[in-house]
Amino acid sequence: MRERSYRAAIREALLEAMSADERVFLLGEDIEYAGVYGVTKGLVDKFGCDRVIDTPIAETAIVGGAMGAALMGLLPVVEIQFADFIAAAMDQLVNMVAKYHYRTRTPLPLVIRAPAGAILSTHGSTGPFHSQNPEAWFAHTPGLKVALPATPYDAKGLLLAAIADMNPVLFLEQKALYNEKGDVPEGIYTVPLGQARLAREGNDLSIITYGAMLSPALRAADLLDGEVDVEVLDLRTIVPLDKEAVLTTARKTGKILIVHEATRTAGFGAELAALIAESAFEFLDGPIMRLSSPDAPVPAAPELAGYYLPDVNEIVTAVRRLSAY
Amino acid sequence: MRERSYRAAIREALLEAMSADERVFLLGEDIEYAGVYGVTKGLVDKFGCDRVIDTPIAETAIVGGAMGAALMGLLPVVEIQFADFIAAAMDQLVNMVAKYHYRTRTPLPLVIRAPAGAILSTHGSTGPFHSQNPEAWFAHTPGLKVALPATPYDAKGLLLAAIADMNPVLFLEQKALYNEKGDVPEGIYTVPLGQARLAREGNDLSIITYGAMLSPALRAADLLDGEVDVEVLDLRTIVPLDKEAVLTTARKTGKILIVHEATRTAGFGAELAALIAESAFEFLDGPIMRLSSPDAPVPAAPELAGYYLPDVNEIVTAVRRLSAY
Amino acid sequence: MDRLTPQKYLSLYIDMRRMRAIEEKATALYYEGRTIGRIYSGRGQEAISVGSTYALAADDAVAPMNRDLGTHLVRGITVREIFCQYLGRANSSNRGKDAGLHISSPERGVMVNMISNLPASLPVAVGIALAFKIRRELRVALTYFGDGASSTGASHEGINFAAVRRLPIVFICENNQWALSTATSKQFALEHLVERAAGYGIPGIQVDGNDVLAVYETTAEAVARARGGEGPTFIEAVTMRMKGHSVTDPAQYVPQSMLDAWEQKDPIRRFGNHLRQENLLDDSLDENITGKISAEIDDAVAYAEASPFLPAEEAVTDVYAEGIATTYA
Amino acid sequence: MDRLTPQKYLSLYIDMRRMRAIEEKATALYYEGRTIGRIYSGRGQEAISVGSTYALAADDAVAPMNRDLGTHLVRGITVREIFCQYLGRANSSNRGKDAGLHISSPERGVMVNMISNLPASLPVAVGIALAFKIRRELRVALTYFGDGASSTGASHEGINFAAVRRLPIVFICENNQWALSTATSKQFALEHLVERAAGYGIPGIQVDGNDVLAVYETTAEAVARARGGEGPTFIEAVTMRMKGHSVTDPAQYVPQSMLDAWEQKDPIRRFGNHLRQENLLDDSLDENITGKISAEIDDAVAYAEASPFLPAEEAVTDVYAEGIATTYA
Ligand SMILES: Cc1ncc(C[n+]2csc(CCOP(=O)(O)OP(=O)(O)O)c2C)c(N)n1
Ligand SMILES: Cc1ncc(C[n+]2csc(CCOP(=O)(O)OP(=O)(O)O)c2C)c(N)n1
Ligand SMILES: [Mg+2]
Ligand SMILES: [Mg+2]
Repeated sequence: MRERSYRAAIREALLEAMSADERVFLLGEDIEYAGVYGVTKGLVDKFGCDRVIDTPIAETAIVGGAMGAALMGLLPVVEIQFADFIAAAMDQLVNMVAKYHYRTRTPLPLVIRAPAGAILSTHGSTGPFHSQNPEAWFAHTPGLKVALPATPYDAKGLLLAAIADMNPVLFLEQKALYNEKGDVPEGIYTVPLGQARLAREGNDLSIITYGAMLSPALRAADLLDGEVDVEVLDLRTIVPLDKEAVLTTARKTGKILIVHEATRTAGFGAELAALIAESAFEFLDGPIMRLSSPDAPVPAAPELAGYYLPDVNEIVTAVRRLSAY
Repeated sequence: MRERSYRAAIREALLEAMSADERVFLLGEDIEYAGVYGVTKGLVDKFGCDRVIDTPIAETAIVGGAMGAALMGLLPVVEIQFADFIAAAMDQLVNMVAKYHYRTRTPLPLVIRAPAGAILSTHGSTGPFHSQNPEAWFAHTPGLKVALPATPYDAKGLLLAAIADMNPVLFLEQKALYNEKGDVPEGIYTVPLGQARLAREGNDLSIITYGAMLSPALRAADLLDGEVDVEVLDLRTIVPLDKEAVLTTARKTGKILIVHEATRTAGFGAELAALIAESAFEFLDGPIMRLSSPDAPVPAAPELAGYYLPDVNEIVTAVRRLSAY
Repeated sequence: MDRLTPQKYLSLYIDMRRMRAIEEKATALYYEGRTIGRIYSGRGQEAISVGSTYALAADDAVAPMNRDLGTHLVRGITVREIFCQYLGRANSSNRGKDAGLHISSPERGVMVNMISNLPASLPVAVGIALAFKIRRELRVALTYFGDGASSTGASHEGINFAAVRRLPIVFICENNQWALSTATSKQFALEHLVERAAGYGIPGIQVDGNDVLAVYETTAEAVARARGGEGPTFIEAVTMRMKGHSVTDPAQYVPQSMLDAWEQKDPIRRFGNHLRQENLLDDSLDENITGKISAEIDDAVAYAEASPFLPAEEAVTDVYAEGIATTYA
Repeated sequence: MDRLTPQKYLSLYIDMRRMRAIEEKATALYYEGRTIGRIYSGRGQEAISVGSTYALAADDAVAPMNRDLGTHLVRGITVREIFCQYLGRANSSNRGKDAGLHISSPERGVMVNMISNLPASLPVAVGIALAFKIRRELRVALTYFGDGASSTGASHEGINFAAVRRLPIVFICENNQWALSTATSKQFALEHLVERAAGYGIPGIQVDGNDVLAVYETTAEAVARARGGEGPTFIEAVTMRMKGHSVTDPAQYVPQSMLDAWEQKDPIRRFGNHLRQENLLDDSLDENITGKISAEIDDAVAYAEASPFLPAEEAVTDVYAEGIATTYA
C-alpha cells in the first residue's frame, strides 16, 4: 500500500502521462508556479515552458487554444483555476468543443481540470465564487464527459483515462479532498470512464453519490451500522453514467437517497431520480430522496456555510427518514 | 377575441411597458432594425435610440451593461439574438447577476429575452447553433427566474410580469411559435411568474410540459380522446416552479409523462420527475416517463431533425405505452 | 515571400469567379427550397479569402468563416463537396448535421469547422498556431473574423494570447462595413479597425480588400513574418458586404448609394480588367471560364442532388468519439 | 477640473495611512483565524484608489476591486463597516454571505459590489454610465481592473461598448506588475498597457500609480472629460503589488530586488515627505495621525467582534427579491 494525497495522485497522473507521451501538455493560469492548489508544482522544471504553459487570464482562449492544439494531434490538459470560472469559457466549451465530433467526426481528446466544491475552514467557506459545483450544466451538454473522482486512487486513474479518451472530458477535482490520502499505485493505470464503484455493500437502502460527498456518505453508513444496512454507490463519472450500476442498486434495495454537494434544483441528482423513477419504478419501496445544497449561492461565513453544505448528520437523518418509510 | 401572433404579443408587451414606464429600455444586437425575428420592429421610431439601443456583438457587455443600468433604477430588457449565444454571457449572468441579491439584497429587475428552440422548415432545422433550449442550466442557477411562454396570451402577460419583477428573468421566447396566433387582450395585464396553467383536464394520465411542446401535447391529447383521458399542464415558468400544480396533477392521475424539447439528460424534465418521485410517490401508478430531444446537438437536415425533435406521434406513442402500464 | 507569377494570376481570377458563381447558384437553390440552412454570401469579398489563402503553404492551416468560400476553393475543396454541404447530404463535411459553409478538411489544411457563434474559430486557430510553436514546426495558421466579431471577448482573448506567445498566426479582419444591420460606427470607435493591432503589440496592416493582389501580398508578408518567428499580424481587409446578411435579409438598412459606390470597386471586374490590360484575359477566355465554371457547378449540383441524406437514425450518433488517444506506451 | 487645495492634501495622506493600517490589522486578524475569507492587500497601491476616488463628485459612481480599500474610505465607508465585512458579520455589506472587500454602498456611490470573477464589475460599471447617458445626467462612473484582468474578454467588451457610445466612464487599470504569479510579460505583448487605449479610440494616459497627486489629477481630468460628454478614458496606473496575491501567497516568484526597488517608491512615505517639505506634516502630527488611526481601528475591530453573525438559517434566504419594480401606472 502506497499512500498518496488526492493532490499528489493528480500530479502523479500528469507527470506520468507527460513522461510517457510527449504530446501531453498543460495549459492554464499560474500553472508554472504551481497552480492555486499546487497540483502542477514542479512540472515546469521537468518538462519546460513549452509543455507547462502559463496563459493570460483568458478562459475562452485557454479552452479554444487547447482545442486547436488537440486538432493538431497534441493532448492538452487544461487547468481552469476554479470551476466557477468555467463560465467564462462557456461558449467555446459547449458550442465549439462539445459539438465538434458530432458535426465533423473529428475526435477532440482534451481534458479540462478544475477544482470544484467548497472547503470549510476557520475562515468560513471558500464563498460564492470559489466553491461551485457546475457538473449538471455539463451533463446537460451532449458531447462532454464529466468525471468527479472521490478518492486518490480514482483521481489518478480517472485522469489517466481522461487524457487517453478521444473526447473532451471535464475533470472536476474536489478541492475538499486535495489533502485526503489513500492507496495510489505507482505507474500508469486507468479507471474507465463510465464505471461506478460499489463503495459499500448493503441491503436496506442505497446512497448514490459522487465526488466530495462519498466520504460523508460512507461515514453515515458506518454510523448507521446495525440500524440500516446502507449500500453506497460512487458514480465516479456522471457522463458517461453507469446506468446499470444505478439501476442495479435501486432494484436491490428499493430505497434511494441521492447525495451531492451541488444545489438541488435541476442538479444531477434530479437525473438520477428520473432515471430510477422511469426504469426501476416497480422496485421502489419509497420515495426517491435527494440531499444536496439548497438552492442558493454558497455563503462564506462559517455558520451559514455549515448550515448550507450537506454533511454526515444530514445524511444520517435522511437515511433514517427514508428507511422508516 | 383579439387575435395576435406570439411575436406581436411580445412586441405589444414591450411597446406598452415602454409607454407606461419610461424607465423601461431595450438593449441588444440589431434591435433598432427589428431584431432577427422582427420582435422589436418599429420601436426605435417610437422611443428613439436612447431607449432602443443597438450594441456591438458583445453578450457579456450587454448583460453586464443591463445590470449596471438596473442598479441605477432603469428597467432594462435585453435581447440576446439567439438563446444559443447566452453562453457568451454566462459568467456575467450566473455569477454577477444571479447572485447579486443574495449577496447584497439589492434588487436587480432585468429581463433577458432570447429566442430558443428549433424551427423545422423545408430548409431543415435551424441547426446546432440556433435551436438550443438551455433552460435547465439556468434552473440550476439560483437567483434567476426562467419563463417559457407557450401561447401569445402568456407571452405578453409573462413578459409584462417579468419586466415588473424585481429579479433577473430569463425570458425564453419559443421561436417555433412566433407566428402562432391566439387571444391577446389589449393593454397591460400580467401572468404571474410561478403559476402553471391546466391547459386540458383529464383523469387518466398527465402530460407536464412547457414552451413549444404544449401545442403537440394538446394535439396528442385530442388524438387520444376517448382512448386515454389526458390532462395537460403548462408550467409557463420553470423558476419559480408551481410545485403544487405539478404534484396535484401527479396525485390525480398517477401517471406522468414529461415532455420538453431540450435534450434529455439533466434536462428540466429530470427535476420534474425527481420532484414527483420524492413528493407524490404514493400516488404513482406507473413509471415517470420523459419525452425530449435525445442527447445530441440539434441536427440541420430535415430527416435528421425530424427524427431528433419530439413530435405529436411520439407523444401519442408514449402516452399509450404509459397508460398501458 | 514569393511574389505571384502572372501565370498564377489567372487562377486567382478563376477562383473568385467560381466563388461568386457557386454562391449565386446556392442562392437560387435556396429559393427553390433545396438547400439546408441559409446562404451567407461573400459577394464583393471574393478577393479576401481567395487572395489570402493563396499565400499559404501546403501544410499551413486555415480557419475560414462563412463568407470565405474562396478559402475552400483554393485549398482544393471541390465544388461537389460544397454543394453536398449546401444540400446537407450524407457525404458532406457535416453530413447534414450542420449547415452553411461549416466545412473543414484537415488533410487539405482547412483545419477548423466553423460554428455560428462568433468568432469561435479564432481561439481555436490560435491553439493550432500554439501547436506549431510547441513542436517547432515552421507552419502558419490563418483565420478570419468580421468587423462585428471584433467586438467579442473571444476575439480579444485569442489575439492577445497569440501576441503574448508570438504565435505563427495571421488574423484577417474582413471589415465589410456591416454586422447584420449594425454599421461599424456602432461596433467600434475607431476610424480604422486596424488601429486595434497596436493595442496588442502586433503589426497591423490595412489592405484594400477588393484588390486580390494586394490581399495576397499583404497576407504573404504576414505569413512570412509568422513563419520567421516574428509572431502574429492583424490585417484589416476593407470591403463591403454586397448582399444581405443572409439570403433572407433584404438589408434595407444599407443605403443604396453605398452599394452603388462599392459596385464600382467589384473585385472580380477590377481584377478582370487588370488581367485584360496585362493581356492575360480576353473575351473568349473569359467566356471559356464562364462555361467551365457553369459546367462544374451543374455537375456538382447534380452530384449533390443524387447523393443521399444521412439515415434519420444517425441524428443521434457520433456525439462521442470511440477509441483511445494514447496507450502511454 | 478642480485642483486639490493643499488643505486637502492631508486627507489624502490620512486615507492612504488608514488603508494601509486597516489592511495590516486585517492580515493580523487573518492569521489569528478571525477573518472570513482571505485578505487581498493593496499595499503599495494606496495612492491609486485614494487619489482617483477623490476626483469624483458626490453623486458619481464607483466600482472598486479588492485592492481598492481606499475607494471605500474616501466614499465614507466606515472602518467599522470594513471590519464587519472582513469578519463576515450580519451587519456587513454581504452579511457574511460573501467575503473579502466585496462592499457596496449605493447611497455613497460605491455602486457595484464586486465578485471574484475578473473583471465582472467592469461591464456593470459601463451599464451605470449608460444609465447616466440615457437620462442625460452629468454623472460619471469610475472602475478599476488589473493588468491580468485586461486579458479577459469581459474587459474588452465593456471598454469597447463604452467607447462606441462615448459613455461617461473612467477605466483605471492598476498595473501592479503581477496577476497572481503571472508577470505582465505573459499577460500582454505591450511595453505599456496604456497603448491598448488607442485600440478602442479613447484617450489613454499612463500615470505613476505611486504618486497620489498625479493619480488625482489624471483622474480628475478624465472625469471632467467624461462629464463634458467626451467619453471614456483609459488610465494605466503603474504600481507594484508589494504583498503576495493574497495573505496565503508567499509570492516567492517575485524577485526580491523588484520589491526592494519599489519599496523606495512607497506612495505613503513619498507623499509624507512631500507634505513635510510643504510644511503640512511634521513628526508630531504624524504621530497624532497614527494614534487616531489605531484608535479608530481598535474601536472598529471591537465593534465588529461584538457584532453577531447572521443566523445560520439565513444561508438560504434572499436568493430572490420581493416586490414589484413597476405598476405600469
Ligand atoms: C456570439 C454571437 N453573437 C451573435 C451572433 C449573431 N450574428 C451572426 S452573424 C452576426 C453579424 C456578424 O458581423 P461580422 O462579424 O461583421 O461578420 P459579417 O456577417 O459581416 O461577415 C451576428 C450578430 C453570433 N453568431 N454569435
Ligand atoms: C475569470 C477569472 N479567472 C481567473 C481568476 C483567478 N484569479 C483571481 S485574481 C487573479 C490575478 C488577477 O490579476 P490582476 O488582474 O492583475 O489583479 P491583481 O490581483 O494584480 O490586483 C486570478 C488569475 C478570476 N478571479 N477570474
Ligand atoms: Mg461585417
Ligand atoms: Mg495585477
